[in-house]
Amino acid sequence: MTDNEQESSELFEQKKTRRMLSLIEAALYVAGRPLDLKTLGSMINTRSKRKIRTLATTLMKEYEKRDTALEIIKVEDERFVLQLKSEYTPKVRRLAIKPLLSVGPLKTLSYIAYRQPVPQAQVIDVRGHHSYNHLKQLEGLGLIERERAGRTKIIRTTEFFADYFGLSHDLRGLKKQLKNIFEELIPSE
Amino acid sequence: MTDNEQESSELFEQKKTRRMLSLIEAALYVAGRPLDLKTLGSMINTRSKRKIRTLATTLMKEYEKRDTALEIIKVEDERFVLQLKSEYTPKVRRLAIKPLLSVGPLKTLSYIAYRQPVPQAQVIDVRGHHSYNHLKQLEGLGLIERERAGRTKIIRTTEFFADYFGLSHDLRGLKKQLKNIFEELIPSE
Amino acid sequence: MPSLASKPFYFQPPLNVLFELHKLKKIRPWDVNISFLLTSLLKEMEKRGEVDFRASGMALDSSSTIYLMKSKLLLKLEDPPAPAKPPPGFLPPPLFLPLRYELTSTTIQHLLKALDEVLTGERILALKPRVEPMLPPPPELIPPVDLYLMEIEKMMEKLYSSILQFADEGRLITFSKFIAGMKKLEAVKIFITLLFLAQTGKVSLWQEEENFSEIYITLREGPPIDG
Repeated sequence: MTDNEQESSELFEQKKTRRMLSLIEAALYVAGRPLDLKTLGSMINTRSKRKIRTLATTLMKEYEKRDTALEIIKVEDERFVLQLKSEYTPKVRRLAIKPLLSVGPLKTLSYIAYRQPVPQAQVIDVRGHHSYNHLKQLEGLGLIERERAGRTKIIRTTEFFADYFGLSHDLRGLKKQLKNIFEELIPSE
Repeated sequence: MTDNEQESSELFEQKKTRRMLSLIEAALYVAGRPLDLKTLGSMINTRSKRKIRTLATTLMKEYEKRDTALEIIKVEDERFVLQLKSEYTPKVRRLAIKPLLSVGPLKTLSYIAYRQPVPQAQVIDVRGHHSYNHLKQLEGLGLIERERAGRTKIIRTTEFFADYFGLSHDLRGLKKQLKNIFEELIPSE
Repeated sequence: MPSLASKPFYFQPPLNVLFELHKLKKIRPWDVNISFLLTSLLKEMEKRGEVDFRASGMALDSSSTIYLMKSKLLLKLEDPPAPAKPPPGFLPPPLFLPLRYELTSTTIQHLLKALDEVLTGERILALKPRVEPMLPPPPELIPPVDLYLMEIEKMMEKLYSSILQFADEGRLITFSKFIAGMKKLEAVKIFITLLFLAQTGKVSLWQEEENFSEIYITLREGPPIDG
């Protein structure tokens, strides 16, 4: 191979990689949810997990280096998601297309996630009567599920909830992760 | 000013600009629709159109240089939009799985778009009593607006509606477009 | 007004509740611990060596009033304040959902397909006779029929052309806006002519179902919506 050939072949490889990175970025942007290696692989016609992992990680690091408002993070089960860095959320919340949950329902959600599986009566007791509406809203969004148990209902968060926050699907793992998040949110006295 | 002071002041300015660019990026990302200079300005607490224009253009050029799947472009009326480059859409379209609206509210919306400005009573008449809920939902999503006219309400679609479906902001133009596409799609008997 | 310092010690809170009778009207009887107040008063008197029977008498009188207030409340079955709830344990802060843009799957094709179905529904609806009778029986105000019929064609024509002028935006006209500023009789005449116009099918009229307030006029012919 001559130097020229070598050079143009490298350039070709570079372009190919760039194109694959862009396809992964496009997929993450459009989906708005964590995507697994298989789905990402189907975008670039490969089944090599190693290859997809390398590409996704490269993209993640590129975003990190760029230091802008967006980030790519890796969540449970080797899935990747593109999202807004949380520090920008309060400023731009109002521009989101879909109406976002207000603080009340988010507090109820947070309580359920932390105490689950939790009887509905306990949630209402702690969060007040207005939280009946929160429960409806949260259920409508697929973030919690209510299961009849005799005369009461037991509430827990869904897998969709775990995915949304990039948390474990395993209850113990999820609670541990939540605890860490809460500790970060409220510095202990 | 000493060299050191000069340097740290420059660094401070740089950081401030970076932060403002990120806020604009955050707004464009979350909105997913074209935003005007005023809205962008409200993110960074400025009314100087010149300043906002410069920042948005800088961000646009940064995206251009990066050469990824996303782009920022300037559209009609000096608005900016962050979007997927169209060449990537066919590849990743299937990852968009959630409809904007379910069938019922979509029907109500389509009727409003076609007959607007239309009295609420007429919409309810044609779409049935359950459409009171559709109207609430559509208003919540920012797709329609209701204006009191005496004792009734007149409904029309919003600019966001036009942006979402890629239609004109001008009512006559919008209706013409709708009619044309409609006739193309569903030839009348 | 004498300063606080010149007043006897029992005019200072919390003892003053027993001596300033007007204060009794403003308190919640359940908030007053009578036994504590009386014991404090006695101790303070002993400490100061000031024994004032008038004050003691007044304190006794006020105490019995407060007791009476408490028992009246009980008779009214008003609950004494509930014991404070035990603290609910750790209440986590709200979890803000991460913001992610998501392309929705609804396209303009979906919108127009929905429109097709709605318009079909609308046509079927138009074919059905309206349940609510829109047209009230002709009032007595109409002049003799023969004369009126001679004029009616002209009036209809005139009205129709002014409706066309009025309707520069779309095909919908609000009746109240159309007759704004007219005298009552004139408005009634317009309305009657309008009924005739509706009968010929040049316009259609309808009214809100909820409160039968506003009447709307829609052009059946005339300028198309899109100019």
